[in-house]
Amino acid sequence: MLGSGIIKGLAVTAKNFLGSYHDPARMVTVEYPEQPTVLPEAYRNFPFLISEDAADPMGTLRCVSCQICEKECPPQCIVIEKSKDKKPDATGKPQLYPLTFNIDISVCMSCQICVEVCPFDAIKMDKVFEVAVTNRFDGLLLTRDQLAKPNSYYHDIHPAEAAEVDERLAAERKAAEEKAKAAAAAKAAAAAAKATPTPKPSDGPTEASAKGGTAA
Amino acid sequence: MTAALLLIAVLMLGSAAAAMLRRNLIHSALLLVASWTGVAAFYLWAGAEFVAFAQILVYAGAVSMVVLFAVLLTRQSREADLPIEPATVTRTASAFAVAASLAAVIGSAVATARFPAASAEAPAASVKQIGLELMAEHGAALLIVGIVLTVALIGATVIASNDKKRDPEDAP
Amino acid sequence: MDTLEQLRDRLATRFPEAQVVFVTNPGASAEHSLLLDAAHARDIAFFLRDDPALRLDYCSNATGIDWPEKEITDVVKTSVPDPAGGPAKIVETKSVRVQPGYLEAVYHLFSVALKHGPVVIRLRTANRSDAVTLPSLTPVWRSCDFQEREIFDLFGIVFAGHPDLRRILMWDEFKDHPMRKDYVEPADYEWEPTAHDEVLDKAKAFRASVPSVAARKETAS
Amino acid sequence: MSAAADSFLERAPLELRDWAVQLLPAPLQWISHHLITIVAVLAVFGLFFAFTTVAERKLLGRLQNRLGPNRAGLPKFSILPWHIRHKLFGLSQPFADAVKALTKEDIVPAAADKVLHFLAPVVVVGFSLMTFAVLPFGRNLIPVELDAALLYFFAAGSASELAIFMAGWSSRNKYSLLAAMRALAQLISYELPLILSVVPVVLVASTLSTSAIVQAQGAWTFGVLPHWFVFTPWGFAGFIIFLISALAESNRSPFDLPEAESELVAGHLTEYSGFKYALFFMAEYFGLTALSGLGVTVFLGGWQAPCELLYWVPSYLWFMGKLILMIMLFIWVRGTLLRLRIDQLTRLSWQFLVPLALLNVGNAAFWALTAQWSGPLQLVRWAVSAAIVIVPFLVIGRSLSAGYAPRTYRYAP
Amino acid sequence: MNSPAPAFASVPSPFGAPSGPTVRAVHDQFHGDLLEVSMGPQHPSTHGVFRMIASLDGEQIVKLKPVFGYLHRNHEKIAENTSYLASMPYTDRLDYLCSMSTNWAYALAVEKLLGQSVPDRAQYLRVILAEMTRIVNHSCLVGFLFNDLGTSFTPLLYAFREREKFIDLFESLSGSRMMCNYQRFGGCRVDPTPEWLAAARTLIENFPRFLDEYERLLTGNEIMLARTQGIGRLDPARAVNAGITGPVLRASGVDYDIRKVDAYGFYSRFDFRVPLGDHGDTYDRYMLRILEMRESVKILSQAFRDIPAGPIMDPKAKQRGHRPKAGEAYARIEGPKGELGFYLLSDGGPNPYRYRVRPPSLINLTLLEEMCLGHTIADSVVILGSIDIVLGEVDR
Repeated sequence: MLGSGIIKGLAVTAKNFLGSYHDPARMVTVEYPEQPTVLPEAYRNFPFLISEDAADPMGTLRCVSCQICEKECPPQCIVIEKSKDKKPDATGKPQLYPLTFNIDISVCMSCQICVEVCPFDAIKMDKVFEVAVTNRFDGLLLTRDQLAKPNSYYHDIHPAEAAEVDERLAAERKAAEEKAKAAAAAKAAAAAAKATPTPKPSDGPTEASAKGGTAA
Repeated sequence: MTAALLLIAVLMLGSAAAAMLRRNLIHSALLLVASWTGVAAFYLWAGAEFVAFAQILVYAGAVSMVVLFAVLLTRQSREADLPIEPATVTRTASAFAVAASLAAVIGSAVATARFPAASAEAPAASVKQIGLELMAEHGAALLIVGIVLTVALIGATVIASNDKKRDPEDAP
Repeated sequence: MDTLEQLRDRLATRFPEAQVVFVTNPGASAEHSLLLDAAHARDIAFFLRDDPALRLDYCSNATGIDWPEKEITDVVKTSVPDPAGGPAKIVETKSVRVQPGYLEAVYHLFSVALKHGPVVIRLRTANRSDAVTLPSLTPVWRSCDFQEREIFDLFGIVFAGHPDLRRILMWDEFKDHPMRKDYVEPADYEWEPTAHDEVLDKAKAFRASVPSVAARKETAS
Repeated sequence: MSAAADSFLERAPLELRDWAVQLLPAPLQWISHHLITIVAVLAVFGLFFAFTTVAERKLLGRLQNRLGPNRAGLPKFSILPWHIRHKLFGLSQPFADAVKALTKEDIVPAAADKVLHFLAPVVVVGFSLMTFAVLPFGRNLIPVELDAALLYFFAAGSASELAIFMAGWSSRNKYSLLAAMRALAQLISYELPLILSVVPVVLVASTLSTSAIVQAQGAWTFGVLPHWFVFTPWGFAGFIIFLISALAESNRSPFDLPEAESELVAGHLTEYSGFKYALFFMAEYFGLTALSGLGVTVFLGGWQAPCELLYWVPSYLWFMGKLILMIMLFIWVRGTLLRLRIDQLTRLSWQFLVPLALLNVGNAAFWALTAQWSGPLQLVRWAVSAAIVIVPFLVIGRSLSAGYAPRTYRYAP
Repeated sequence: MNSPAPAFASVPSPFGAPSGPTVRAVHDQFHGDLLEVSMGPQHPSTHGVFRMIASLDGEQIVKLKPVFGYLHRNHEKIAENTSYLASMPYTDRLDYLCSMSTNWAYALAVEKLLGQSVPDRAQYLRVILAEMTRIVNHSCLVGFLFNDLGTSFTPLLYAFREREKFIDLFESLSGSRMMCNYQRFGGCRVDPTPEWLAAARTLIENFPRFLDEYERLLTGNEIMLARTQGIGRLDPARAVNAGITGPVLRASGVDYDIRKVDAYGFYSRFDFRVPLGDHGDTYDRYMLRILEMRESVKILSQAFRDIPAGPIMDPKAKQRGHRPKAGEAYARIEGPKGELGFYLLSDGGPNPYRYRVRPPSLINLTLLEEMCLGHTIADSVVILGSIDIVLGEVDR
């Protein structure tokens, strides 16, 4: 019957009209400024640098400016300048640190390849998307101090991921300490072995120490 | 009431004259429409509502469209190519002859006609009476006019349709 | 469908005077290809499409590759007998020869009727400068129409017999062919949002050279 | 109609006017009497237009599972303390639109025909407002009591075609001329079924005056079933044809070809901006309101109450209620249906609507002649009348939609 | 129906002419005065910066030349100057509606070049995400098609309401709604959590209800039948010769679906049917998309039922610094728009020596003129909509 298709169509829109009043699945508008948008945990926007403690962000940056991310970044929007001197990092080992670390977020396409290739978990993806600035040239070039954010902030925005990263780092640190302890123990044992023959006559120690040296 | 009548007459005749004088064909067509509405206003002044509305509906609504479509589809609407020949002696003479004969005919008709006394109230003819009158007495005339119009329309479309000689082979 | 070698032999018998060369693909995918000579390419293409056993009626992909000149130093090890009767010495003579560059068009052919896999054919131009014409395969497979226009636009291979050979992506007045290896980017870096290092140098160089931009620079700063 | 119907609310508007008129000296009374009516009609339908635009956007929004405009509140310095928190559901959107339309720059193309370009919106708004003069809003609330009211309505309505042509021609732009030609073809081919669908009502009510037509629909059977023309077979068919033609006359949804953005951008309105564009926009809505007002008057019993018990409700509320329902129907159709192509649109009119409308006139003639049948003959009368409507609908419908049918699909082996 | 367009020796090629008025009168010896209208590149119904120069005889189209290149950024040159991994995020921007399936096509090509194997769970994930992308793309297309037909956004917003749910799943898995950058060479980047899989399963279960509601709204609609049946008819033999692939080809009745022909990934493990049309017009193309969405739902429910546990990344696969041996590879998948192919030629270096994308959108436009000849301008908009092009892929 001519027109039956049209009437069925009208019925569908009527159902949606009524549905939009009571069925939440049919009313999809989120009134943004009043109701905040719910972002999933894995949401990623522009990168940021992790610093160990919030008190002194510049001092305790995890980044050791190895510049892998600068090479791997597809649109080449990261610029790093190495420091001349070294500074002890979280595990106490002296490491380089970046003098300047600029990300040009007008070029960055937040593809998180830098996060993937960073061996030190120093750079992670942020969840902020209200990044409007008034000046297009300098406003969108984020420098080191704008990028650095404490590890606690990382725990706020990506809880599961942050926990897993910290766990891994702790495990690595523990493994590194054990290795260091084992190496120290071995050195101590070798030193002890070297120290025990000293009560022998005085001429003995010269060859022993030579032999001990090689044994360590 | 004569002031209103004067105003309507001036409007009607003025727009008709302007329609003839304008070089732009579209402007003259629209001024023609204005003069037809002037006629309708005259009917309204005379109290014949039915005829006035019929006049607007038929003339201002439909016939004006036919005129405008004709002007556009025959592509003569641009001012540039309107050929105005110089007014030679024979042409002005024949114009005056035609005007004189026309004036004579209208003058005799007006002179012999018997106007009812101006003061008599216009007969309040209701629509029902007009309908009955039309159908009963003038039914035949109405039908003939209908047939003539249809034949004219069909003739027009037949003429118009094959003036665009399309090659048969590339009909899509 | 038989293997590529059998296909090459059939082509050799079918078109005795055409040179059909078997190009091996060293990669893991082992998709070898047949290099056809330009003269007989279109007849072979018609044969590939209409042969009942093959029926390669669908040319999926047509693309160009640019092979510029290359110096190849091939090392020839010749053992020179030692006149004093000692062990023969291996003498390496390095001879540097220049492999002439050429432009190549690669076509991946499939069969929709018989649903069998890719047959890859290659056509090569004589050189990269003046003799860059190849026979167009659009009359055989209409799908090469836009793709050959793109190869002409980005690589510069002129396809003889193409119904409508114009640039497809770049604008008509554009002179160079961008996908060639020796393509030099135009230096109109008049505007770069946040230029840094070599892009910054280019921008500065450009700004200095163009008076209008330079003038605007003074007024702005 | 019992005399007790004239409750205070019913007579209030008329008494207000008479009280205001007799305040003035005698010679001015005739003028002020009509002036007040005109001002009242303009005010009511001006606001009605404003809130129709908002209603359309909110209703369309709800049809599409989203909220309509809800940001425009009253200006901040308003006296209402709770306004800051409360956004008035976007009801002040039309005033914001009006201000925007007024302040927008009005660009007239250089090559345009200035006089015609200016005259087109004036003519279209003028004529579409004149159509309100004959609509009976209440029991005796009718601006002008005309004997040939319906004929007046269609005469005023047909002049808007002239304005569309003037707009299309004077913009000197090929797109707008092409679109104006299309719009004219559409309007002319749908004026015929529009008038033909009203002819049966005139035939049965044997009068052209709208208030008489509404009187003819006054009675109720068993106190509940109103004698509106829409509840008769030929009336229902006429109403459907009237709806389709009204949609086409006011350039709305399935027939909004002139403003089809996917083809000719904004049709004959391309070269209009600022207040002139707002005038065209307003004229379209006035045309829509006038046509649905006529539909309510002719088919849905004007200001008649649906049943005897609700007779005490003031009559103009019934008219407004039905008018709002009709406009919501138009908006609902706009939210659902696709657009017809120009040749399908004209074919639908000439090959489907006009024949059915002509048959409907025959049907109404049969209905009028067999008015005095009673008892079992009443059923025969209804059956024959219904047959005259349904059978041609099915026959012509099948020929119209020949070759178009949903298909079943096979799957690869 | 569509006779070959007569040669227009006398009509000057419009492209040479400077960008004059978008509408100009053109004389041609067969049809007298033609109105040459340029639709695009800024036109509300050409799905992006695509331009059609149509010569009109009254309402009918006599000649139609598409013009591309407005969104050309030479994606292939960029890919040849960056590493294999760095090109992966760029493939999201090719066909920005189906980034997951484009990623898979690129990953497939590099794996074929490297000879890299992929664990089972990753294969299942790839099939799941490709089919979800197909549903996202088809619902997008069906929505926009009705926008071209003139509805005031209603079907588009219904389709987008459903598409939004899928895109939220992509966002919670890969981090971004449309630029997922999710596949890697040898597997996937992130392992979906059980909650994600459960949410996806429930979404798939009640997706057919949306399809039924959509079909009730539109498929039987008389105006829709009148506007799309018999419009833009495509002859099967010409379609195959013109390299048209995907739903547009199958709507003309040619049984060629690369998921069945190549059986790449784990498609051979799922049983699904390939719908075919008989008339090859716009209505068939629309219905094909709806039926393909129903088939994708079938595949997805099977995939969710028996997705195995296990690693999502081949342990031997390296993250960066790929230097494949010299050689070439051409891999192709059945993308939502047709056959999407990647042709990679490596000379042993870190960057591909030749990187070529076979764009289904561009090649499906080959016969646009033949399909539009004889129809009116309103139909050409619908025909273009039914071919489903995305300018990011057409212009690369």
